[in-house]
Amino acid sequence: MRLSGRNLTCVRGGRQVFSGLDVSAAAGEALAITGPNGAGKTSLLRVIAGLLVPAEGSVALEGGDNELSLPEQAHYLGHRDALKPALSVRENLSFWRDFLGGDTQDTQQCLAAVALDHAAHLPAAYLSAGQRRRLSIARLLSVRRPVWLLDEPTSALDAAGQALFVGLMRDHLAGGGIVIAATHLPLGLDARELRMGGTG
Amino acid sequence: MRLSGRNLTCVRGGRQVFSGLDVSAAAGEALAITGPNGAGKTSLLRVIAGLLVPAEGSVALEGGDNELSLPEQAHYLGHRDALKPALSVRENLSFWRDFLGGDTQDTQQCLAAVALDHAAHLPAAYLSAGQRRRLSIARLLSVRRPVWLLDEPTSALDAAGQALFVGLMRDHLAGGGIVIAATHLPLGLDARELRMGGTG
Amino acid sequence: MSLGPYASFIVTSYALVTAVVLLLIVWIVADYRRQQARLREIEASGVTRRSGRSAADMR
Amino acid sequence: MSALAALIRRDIRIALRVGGGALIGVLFFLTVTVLMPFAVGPDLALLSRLGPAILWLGALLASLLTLDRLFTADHEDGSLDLIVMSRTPLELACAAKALAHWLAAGLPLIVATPVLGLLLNLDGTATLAVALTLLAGTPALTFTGMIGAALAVTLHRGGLLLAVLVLPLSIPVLIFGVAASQAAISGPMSFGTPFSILCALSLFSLVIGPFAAAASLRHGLD
Amino acid sequence: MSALAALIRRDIRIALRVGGGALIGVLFFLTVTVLMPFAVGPDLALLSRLGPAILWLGALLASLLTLDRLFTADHEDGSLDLIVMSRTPLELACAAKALAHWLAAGLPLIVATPVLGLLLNLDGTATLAVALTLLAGTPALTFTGMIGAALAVTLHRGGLLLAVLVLPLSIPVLIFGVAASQAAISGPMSFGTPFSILCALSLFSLVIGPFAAAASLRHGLD
Amino acid sequence: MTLTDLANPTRFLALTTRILPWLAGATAILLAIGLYQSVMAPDDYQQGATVKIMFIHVPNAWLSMFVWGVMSIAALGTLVWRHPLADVAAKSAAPIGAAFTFLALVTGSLWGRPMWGTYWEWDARLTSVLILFLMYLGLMALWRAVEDPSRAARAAAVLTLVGAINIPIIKFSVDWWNTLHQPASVFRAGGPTLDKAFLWPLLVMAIAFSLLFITLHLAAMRNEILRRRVRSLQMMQASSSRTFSAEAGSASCEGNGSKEIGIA
Ligand code: HEM
Ligand SMILES: Nc1ncnc2c1ncn2[C@@H]1O[C@H](COP(=O)(O)OP(=O)(O)OP(=O)(O)O)[C@@H](O)[C@H]1O
Ligand SMILES: Nc1ncnc2c1ncn2[C@@H]1O[C@H](COP(=O)(O)OP(=O)(O)OP(=O)(O)O)[C@@H](O)[C@H]1O
Ligand SMILES: [Mg+2]
Ligand SMILES: [Mg+2]
Repeated sequence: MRLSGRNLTCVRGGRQVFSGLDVSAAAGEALAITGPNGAGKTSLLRVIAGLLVPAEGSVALEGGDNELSLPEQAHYLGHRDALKPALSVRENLSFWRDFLGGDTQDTQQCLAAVALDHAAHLPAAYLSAGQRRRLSIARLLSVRRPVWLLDEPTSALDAAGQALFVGLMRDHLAGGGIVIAATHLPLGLDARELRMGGTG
Repeated sequence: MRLSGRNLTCVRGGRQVFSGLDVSAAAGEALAITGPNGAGKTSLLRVIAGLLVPAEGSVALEGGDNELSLPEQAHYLGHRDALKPALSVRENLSFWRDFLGGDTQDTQQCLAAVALDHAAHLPAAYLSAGQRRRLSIARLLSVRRPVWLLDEPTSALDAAGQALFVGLMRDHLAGGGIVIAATHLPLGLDARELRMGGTG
Repeated sequence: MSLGPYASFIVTSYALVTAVVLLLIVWIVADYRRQQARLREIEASGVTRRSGRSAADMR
Repeated sequence: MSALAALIRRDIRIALRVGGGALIGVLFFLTVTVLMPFAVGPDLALLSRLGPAILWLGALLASLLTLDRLFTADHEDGSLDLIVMSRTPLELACAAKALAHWLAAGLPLIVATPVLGLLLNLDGTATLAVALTLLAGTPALTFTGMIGAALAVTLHRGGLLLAVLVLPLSIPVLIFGVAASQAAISGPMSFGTPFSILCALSLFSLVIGPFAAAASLRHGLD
Repeated sequence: MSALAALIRRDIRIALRVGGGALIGVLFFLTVTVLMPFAVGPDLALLSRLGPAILWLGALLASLLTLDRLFTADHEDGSLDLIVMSRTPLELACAAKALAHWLAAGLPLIVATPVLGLLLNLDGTATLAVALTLLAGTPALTFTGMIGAALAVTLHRGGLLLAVLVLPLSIPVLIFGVAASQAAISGPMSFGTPFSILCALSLFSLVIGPFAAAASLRHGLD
Repeated sequence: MTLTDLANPTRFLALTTRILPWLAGATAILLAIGLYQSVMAPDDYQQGATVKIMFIHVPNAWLSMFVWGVMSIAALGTLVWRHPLADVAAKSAAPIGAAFTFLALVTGSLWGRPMWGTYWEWDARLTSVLILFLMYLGLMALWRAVEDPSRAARAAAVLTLVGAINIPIIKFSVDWWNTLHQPASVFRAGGPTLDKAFLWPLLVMAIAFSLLFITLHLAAMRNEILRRRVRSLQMMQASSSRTFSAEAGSASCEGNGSKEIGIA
């Protein structure tokens, strides 16, 4: 399995963010996208996730499920955490599990994996910033998707949370998954680096 | 000038987050609040900012302006960045400058200090995560307030941005200001640490 | 030529159509002049556009 | 299928829990109805003649009021990104969201109709006719309104602009809804003709709405 | 003072940019008015009798459609925290926000009234009367609605019931507004009585609104 | 000159500049002939001289629908082929269409007063045209309200296609519901029923107004292309005059704003 995008150009708000960019990542490989603020890391992730249409070029997953498009085989973890404050932690998670569908895991186990099981009944409005982020991470676990697209995944996590998350990424990679993460901090595992900006 | 809170207890959503906590910081001093996710760092900052009413105890600024309450002499930089997507970067900043009032600085200079001057005319909706954070930081500069309450201020900033922000904090401290920051990462300057959670 | 008892209606409608069409024309011509002037102004200030690009890479 | 069921369940749950949405709609409906007797004066015959029109107007405006944020809330918290990426076709997801909205905000209006009918001096048959036309017609309001809600997200605009864009589309529904109820109450015309046109409009919008909304979401997200 | 001016300027600017501006308000009103004859039927005499009610309903809806998020938007992006912390008294800030809303959403409607009067077959005096009552009454709609908007921010703390209690507050305004315009047009009653009640309601809400809103924001933030 | 050549804005501009004078001339001549014929046309035995209003009412009414049709095709171009020239065509057609619709409404009302005894009646034909007018205004508001032209284009395209449903409703409203308005007498199954003395001036006026629309539309499209060119040049100006600090995203430095239709 191999994710590859060729000659990608992205235009936002009438301005060109990047052009002629190639990305690729093989199964079991982690790719860290780095670069200064405004370089286009988030934009690139959104192009891969199919949320932005590139002005040129295209991305595809070779060797994945042929019936499904790349976005359908990917998890996207963005800045906005897709949680409804009115619903409880468990309700939030099990909604996404049911809605995303496919190969699902037990909700309670996923919550335990991010150390949120004690808060399962709390409304999501009551969560602290780091707890929200943990809940988003639990979503990655609740449904198996080969490609993880992560936008600054460790922000707001404490040291224990970061260690825990590195463990989860390792497991995912060991299972043949792909991780593409935009980050300003070291990812904490071996990753190829794609540096944006600076050069152009 | 000295900020001090005694015997603070905070109850949120019917659960006690912390109790019997003392905080204090003198002029020119930085206080780093650390602790695991959900320990109550954000809650403590909001208590100091007057946005949460503590169940017990109180916080005050001794030696500040006697006519003004502590919140009126403080800047609060939270996770949510108080920007309006429909307004341009400059409009956002100059609104807060005019609204917060007091001892104000030139907008263009503040933007230059966070390296956002080239984007002054862009709508805030077009900013990347790090650029938004820089704009929030510019707000701290645009109006002089002795107390800065910062909640994970460096998240989303790139390396250059973090260095720049450390410089700004140093300047503020050198001018006799107080910095209280909740953070998971080292602040990058000499700071007393208040560790929350773990024990209670 | 007599227009009968409803002459005012007929004349008004013809006049209105003329007025609106003239307005459209004036607006479009004025708009053209304005855009041309702005273009000249900008190009005088040194910004030039790259030319010779094909239709394919235009979008 | 279960994905759609999950989406519907979630949206209804949120609507009921945070309240706002559904209840404000019913309240607005009530306000419109209560106001009319004051406008028209104490002429009971006239009031009952205007009854269906008033109820329909109230329903239209109430759905406009609540529909506005159908997609905006999901956009702001990032849920919409995940919905667009999911394996569920976006058209179906849009339809599910509209259905949930109708169940939470449209159905209560219909349930409230008999009570309001009393206020407007409508007799049993008239109330029944209005309720029936509302049942057949409000889905059309929701599903055309959904187009506006989707445009709101892609334009970063809300409120009045949308109302302006969407209202013209819902005028035919209003015409036939009122015509059918009038026919049932007094009219020389038959109830069947306008009612079947109303149903046709609803079916039509059930098809057009999700496609137009999905198209505008697909092309407009960024 | 300049802080309040800045707040008003910002809110108007956002409203004009996001909602699309005064033009959109007028367009919205136009569409709502155009809806009426469809619902009521093409009876001009009846239309002009219903005219004031229709215009008042349009005004209520236009203010509800946008008022709803008066504070929620500021709460969600964190601006409200800063406003609460600022040196400007919260009551004044609330009043400024409401004023800005009225200027952006209420005033255009009043300016548009003469045009709509024509469509609804109202004569000169009637149009003037409606415009006058709208001028006197819409501030009350805005300032009572503001209380609901403030409660909406704290909704998840169980304030739903209160929010439901607020909308009915605007019903008296509506009733006296319509009554006054009716009186001016046809009624046996005098224009003065309901109009002065309307003004009293407006003044009252100008005082109560900001205090209630500020109180609920102060206690509801967390 | 192939279709792809036409799609290139620069070629389009050149072509437009070349043919606009001819088009304008043809429009003027046909309008003159049509007006002369309308003035000379005999009075109707029923309607008297007011039948002269027909010669301007009907072309405007036809065009009001035709322009929406043009915009619908442009909308398909925007959504399916993502073609920027289609955006331009759709945007510049809206005000012209709105003007024609307005004229159809006003001349219709002015005709209605002597014929039906009222300026306005809420019947299906009249109201559906009014809705068309409102939708034109809504579209124009949308174009104005949204800063980013390509975003506005996509939203407007969806709305235009949805609104296209209104066109058959206008056309057939007279058959579906009994209205005051008379049914079609020119474009109908079984040939026109109109007298030759009225048919000819009407057809000439219709062609003249169609030419008028084409002329105005091409000119407005040219303006719009220029406007976008100005906009992107301004953005380039703004970005080239700024000094990029190392961390301020030099990735976006190259070719800012260049991917707009204006730069070609
Ligand atoms: C505001 C009022 C009116 C509006 C909005 C209106 C609208 C229209 C429209 C949209 C058409 C084109 C329909 C088609 O192609 O089938 C049309 C055609 C026509 N209208 Fe009107 N109309 C109005 C008033 C009148 C009045 C008062 C008369 C005359 C008594 C009239 C006479 C005609 C005629 C003769 C045609 C040509 C029908 C044909 O030959 O196909 N209209 N009108
Ligand atoms: N709005 C709220 N209502 C009720 N309880 C809340 C609310 N926000 C947070 N809490 C609870 O208060 C506790 C402390 O939250 P707080 O946000 O202060 O943590 P934090 O130390 O800032 O954590 P993080 O490192 O994740 O930001 C948590 O257990 C959380 O569940
Ligand atoms: N919604 C948008 N509309 C238009 N332009 C945008 C939009 N979002 C971002 N941009 C612009 O695109 C460029 C890249 O933004 P992006 O969010 O991809 O940066 P990033 O690398 O993720 O930065 P950060 O490290 O700050 O998160 C920026 O210059 C930004 O101004
Ligand atoms: Mg980013
Ligand atoms: Mg926190």
